[in-house]
Amino acid sequence: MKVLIANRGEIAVRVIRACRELGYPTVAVYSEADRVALHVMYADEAVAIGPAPSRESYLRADRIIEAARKTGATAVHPGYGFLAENADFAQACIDAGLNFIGPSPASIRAMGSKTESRQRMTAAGVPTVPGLLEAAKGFDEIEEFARKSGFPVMIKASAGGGGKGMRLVERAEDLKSAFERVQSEAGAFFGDPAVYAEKFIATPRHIEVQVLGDKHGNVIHLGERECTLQRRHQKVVEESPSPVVTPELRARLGAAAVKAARAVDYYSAGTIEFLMGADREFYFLEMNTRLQVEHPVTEEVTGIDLVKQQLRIAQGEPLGITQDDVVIRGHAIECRIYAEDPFHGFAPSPGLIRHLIVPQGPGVRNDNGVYNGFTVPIFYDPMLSKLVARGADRAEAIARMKRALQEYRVEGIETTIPFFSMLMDNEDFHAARFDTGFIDRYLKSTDLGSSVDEEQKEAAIVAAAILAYEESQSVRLPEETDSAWRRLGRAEAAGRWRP
Amino acid sequence: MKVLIANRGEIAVRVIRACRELGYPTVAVYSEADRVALHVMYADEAVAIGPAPSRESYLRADRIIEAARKTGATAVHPGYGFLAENADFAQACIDAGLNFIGPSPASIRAMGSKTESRQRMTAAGVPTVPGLLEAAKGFDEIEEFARKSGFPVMIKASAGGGGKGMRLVERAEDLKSAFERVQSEAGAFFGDPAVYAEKFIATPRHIEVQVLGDKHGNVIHLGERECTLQRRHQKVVEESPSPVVTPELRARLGAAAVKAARAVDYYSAGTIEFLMGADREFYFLEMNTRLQVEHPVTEEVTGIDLVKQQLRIAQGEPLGITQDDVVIRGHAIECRIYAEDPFHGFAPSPGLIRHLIVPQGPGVRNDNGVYNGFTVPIFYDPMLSKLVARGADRAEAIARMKRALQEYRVEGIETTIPFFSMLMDNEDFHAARFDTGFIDRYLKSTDLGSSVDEEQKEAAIVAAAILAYEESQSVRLPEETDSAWRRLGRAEAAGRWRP
Amino acid sequence: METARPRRGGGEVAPVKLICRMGEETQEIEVAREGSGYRVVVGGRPHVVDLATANGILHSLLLDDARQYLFAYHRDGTTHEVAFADRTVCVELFDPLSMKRRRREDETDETSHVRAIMPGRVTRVHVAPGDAVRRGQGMLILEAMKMENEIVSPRDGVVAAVLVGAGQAVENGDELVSLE
Amino acid sequence: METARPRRGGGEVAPVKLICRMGEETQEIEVAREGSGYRVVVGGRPHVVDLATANGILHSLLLDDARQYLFAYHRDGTTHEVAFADRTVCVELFDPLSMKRRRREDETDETSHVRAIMPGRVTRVHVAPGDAVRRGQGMLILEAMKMENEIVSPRDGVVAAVLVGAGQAVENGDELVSLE
Repeated sequence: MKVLIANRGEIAVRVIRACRELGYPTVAVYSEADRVALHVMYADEAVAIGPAPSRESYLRADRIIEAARKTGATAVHPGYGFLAENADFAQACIDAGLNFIGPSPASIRAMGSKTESRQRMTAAGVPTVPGLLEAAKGFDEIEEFARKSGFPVMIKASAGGGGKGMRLVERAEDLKSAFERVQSEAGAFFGDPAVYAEKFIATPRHIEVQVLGDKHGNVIHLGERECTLQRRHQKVVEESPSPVVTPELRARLGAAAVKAARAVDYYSAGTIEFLMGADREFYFLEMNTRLQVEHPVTEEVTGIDLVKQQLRIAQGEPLGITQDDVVIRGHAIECRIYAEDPFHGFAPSPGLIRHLIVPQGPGVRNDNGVYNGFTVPIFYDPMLSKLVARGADRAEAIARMKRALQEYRVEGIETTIPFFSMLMDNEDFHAARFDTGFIDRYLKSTDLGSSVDEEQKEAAIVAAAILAYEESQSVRLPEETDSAWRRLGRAEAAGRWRP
Repeated sequence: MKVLIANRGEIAVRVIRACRELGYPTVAVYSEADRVALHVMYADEAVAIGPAPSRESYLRADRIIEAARKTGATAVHPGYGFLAENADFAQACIDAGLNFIGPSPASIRAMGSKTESRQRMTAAGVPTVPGLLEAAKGFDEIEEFARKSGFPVMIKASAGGGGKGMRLVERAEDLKSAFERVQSEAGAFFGDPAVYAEKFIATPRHIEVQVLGDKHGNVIHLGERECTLQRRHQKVVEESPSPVVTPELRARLGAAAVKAARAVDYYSAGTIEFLMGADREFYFLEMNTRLQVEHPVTEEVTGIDLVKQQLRIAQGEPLGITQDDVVIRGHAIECRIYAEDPFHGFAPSPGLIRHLIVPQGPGVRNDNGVYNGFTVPIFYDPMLSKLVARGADRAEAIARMKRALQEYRVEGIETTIPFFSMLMDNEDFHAARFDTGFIDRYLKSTDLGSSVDEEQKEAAIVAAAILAYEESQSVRLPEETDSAWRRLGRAEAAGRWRP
Repeated sequence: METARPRRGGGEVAPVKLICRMGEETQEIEVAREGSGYRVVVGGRPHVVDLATANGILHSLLLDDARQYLFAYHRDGTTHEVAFADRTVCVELFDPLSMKRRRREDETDETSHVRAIMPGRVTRVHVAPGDAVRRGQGMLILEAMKMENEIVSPRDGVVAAVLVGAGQAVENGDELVSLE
Repeated sequence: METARPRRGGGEVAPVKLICRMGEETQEIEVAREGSGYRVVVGGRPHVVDLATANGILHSLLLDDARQYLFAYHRDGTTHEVAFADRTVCVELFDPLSMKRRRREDETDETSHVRAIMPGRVTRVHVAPGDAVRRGQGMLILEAMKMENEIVSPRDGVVAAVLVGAGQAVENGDELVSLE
């Protein structure tokens, strides 16, 4: 198998690593902005597919399939984002004789529509949030549902996702205007004005279950991930297992997830997202028919490499693991490290990485997409890496994450590292007292910039004063000592042993 | 607890990481050659203890204890090497009111002498290699033992270790001269001319068992490590579990190791080294009364942080783990990455690290002692880092190690990375067919430099030709495109969000 | 490896005085080489200091013979950024003589010229020359990395000039709007 | 980010010819800019090539539109070291005109001057001027990083000069012994 990776950044690198470990050659595709991106430099072959904007490169199914043809690739891994959940792309790969490393186009389609997936889940006996099962034919239908179920309700675009095209309505008098706004947003963003309504679950947690299915009808689950911590509906910290899920609840969640996957004849890796109320009741939210950004936390606690499983499943191998083989050990946490400035409203901070030190040592995994000297382009998702810490328990995982964040240094651009450092010190986070609104409330109530202590301040003043002094003296800082090891250090040790 | 680390390099960094995760402040000590070594820059406090040579700095117990006193440190972690197995240093720490993070001076002393430790092990019922139990009073005694047990026999310095001060004798006529040579080496290297003789185990494996004991008499084992792969009696690759140890054999090895540790009232982390013959019979070799270089492979498969256990045990906490809690999962391999040139007889290659890319992604751990821009000094052990790969099984761990070695780039100095890359491809290594002489035979029979393939050669010629051409044209390489993201990339993104 | 040390052979150099401003607080500083390191007095508090450069980007400060700080350093005019592992501290340093003049310049310049704080593309412009704006009012939208970022006015005032148009690519530091 | 491309505005540049030596094998090479990359002919085999620099130290070579090679590059005189992930390939490149001359120089110099291949300290010297030595014979011991390294003669010959003494620290490249 020769695998073309139809993606960029850390996930493309992640897939290349798995392929290399299995001995499969890899083909990268790249836009003009990515000639020296890490995924290109780690691949065996690389093909240019267009200009920097995604719609002219990473979203061009035709050029990607042409690149596969040209290089003799026999399979395509879509990663996440871009074309990963595009059923037409999956079908086009299959039509071109390529093995699509993901589920069938039919599974993608079934789960791609919020209303269709809800209907199928309800039919399969998977709990869903009470709501309309189909797109509302008009405002009357929404109004009737709201009257029956009581407020608050959510109005959502049928084709929506990622926090866009949805609105919470707490009072009857706001219902009409919310309906109209979501309808117009749905038309504008997704090209489909259909909307529906759903009961709103207050202070919910976002819990998702990883499933794996093969092409022979075997489906298992790999436990849950806690993805409640979100900023503006985007996940920022994920962990596995969830601190609130008991073994009994895990078994129920897992059974529901397996049922959901079976209902759409699912194979490959997939994720069932559930909303969980304070009463620990859970409801099907949607299925992600691809690898998730946060898959590493599951890998760390189960010891199972999900990308390798995808590669094996795509080749028709039966799952080598039964449900009983899946044992959760320890705890893992992931922080998404972005090129954003947390002290200034998380403004994007692209640019040259002048210096990079990545955290190392025990219990630390960093799935990186960048390197020392790379220029983070402005065109794409500003994720630099996913930092994962593993521990014997949650407390050790948090302590390791904090230690790893302290070691992680990115000079030249701003990153979210200091934000996560502070979050790791938060009491409510330690106690796992949070819901999906936690981060946004935390950011409102906390002055991220205020916490410099007096000792650090004094050290900074001293450091700045000395460096300013040395510059003012116009004296190039001389060497500390004249010992041979130092002089030598600067000579490049290019000499060869010539006996 | 405030911990002074009486060491340098990766092990000092390793201990600092554990302390930081537990919230203990750290104090580094450093020689003049190490002012900007990584262990200094990761510590909360740092104290200079003397000139570059170890005997004037890292071996100066007095200065180290003075540094602890000056900074208010309450505990000392010795790492491995230097003063780690020096009972007098442990005693001096205790006398100075410092918590020595290791076993009691009595345990160190009991295991420090080969002959005393063999006697105590024999008395405790731990199997030992047939041999003299005490230092030979003269050559007659050696000769009598050799006649009884048959050749080959080993003659060893009582105070020896690390492959020094020992000699294999295969024929009776060589016995006298070997005895004399070892005796004189023992006097020169260890200041103690005492020698003894032992039966020689042909094609042996080196298997060691990790133990943990607390100050309340609890001792458990954490399974074995396979340390058979050695070059000139120095371990180069270690793994856990051993590919030849069955669960039944593990239980027997573990029980013997626990018995050995109990016999000297051992607490803290320690290692019992065994020699194992082709018949899988094993014999006590020696005990290392400290943390081992290769401790990470045990951590990776057990999920237990050995340094944190040491810190807890030193404070009198009872072991929080019972023998039943220790579960071996998956497989881990460690390669010791040295600044040595494998293509030129492993000649040391100190100097400036001009560029460093460390391997990342799933299943990879790198315990590093250096950073980008560090100058590896000539005075110490040339270890750059310990690269550890973990997998669901041995095959996956090997594949990951190979992948990680390919990612690992150290420019400016030569390293043993290419040697390990080739070893990971070796069939006998894959099949775990090796004994302690394997690496030395492998190096004799293999031309490490011969394996460049034709495609790589052609690519190298093309690359060199273009770079030579560009230089000859004296044209500074221009930018690829003029798009804003590139120009921008070079501008330092130092701007601040000022709303 | 470079590090600071006294100039060999030369006589003692008199301490250099600087003024440090952080937030509202202003302190006097004295710096002088001493032994193999420095003596720095901050607001009357004396410190014995050793400073060494690891690789030109990371530096290690040893304060008062023990406390160790790893930091990266970046200077932008009188602003010295000292980036520790988890926090970046901005220190303003001035030559005492030039301080008064500088302070006056800073104030006018900082708040009258609104600049791009990142590279990107202007997608919308909400103000025109002559418009009165209030502190915090959105003036234009700058898109970068799939996100829209609103650029707001730093103070109450009147727009003097709009220097960019919708669709235009801008670089970090480019002036976008000036206020009267 | 720098990468190579044709000079703008300029006319076509004639290909440059080089001689490549690897081991015993010698090949002719032609290099010319073509399109946004290069055309390189090695021993009659033509290649379409794109070469880009990642960060000044690592470079990415795209050979014949697909094969990708990540390498670091280091030049030492006519020796070009191309370091791939697992192998370093040394390529000798010459201007065809100067090749004969260079070859002769190399041979005498390389084998008559024995130099330190690492920094360290000379612990013992076994030869003196006038001694006959055989290829492979140990001449002195250089200690570095806790290891003793024997420096041996590169050929049969007679010692002309010993330039270091026991206890002396030497640096990489320092001449230790010269042969007649």
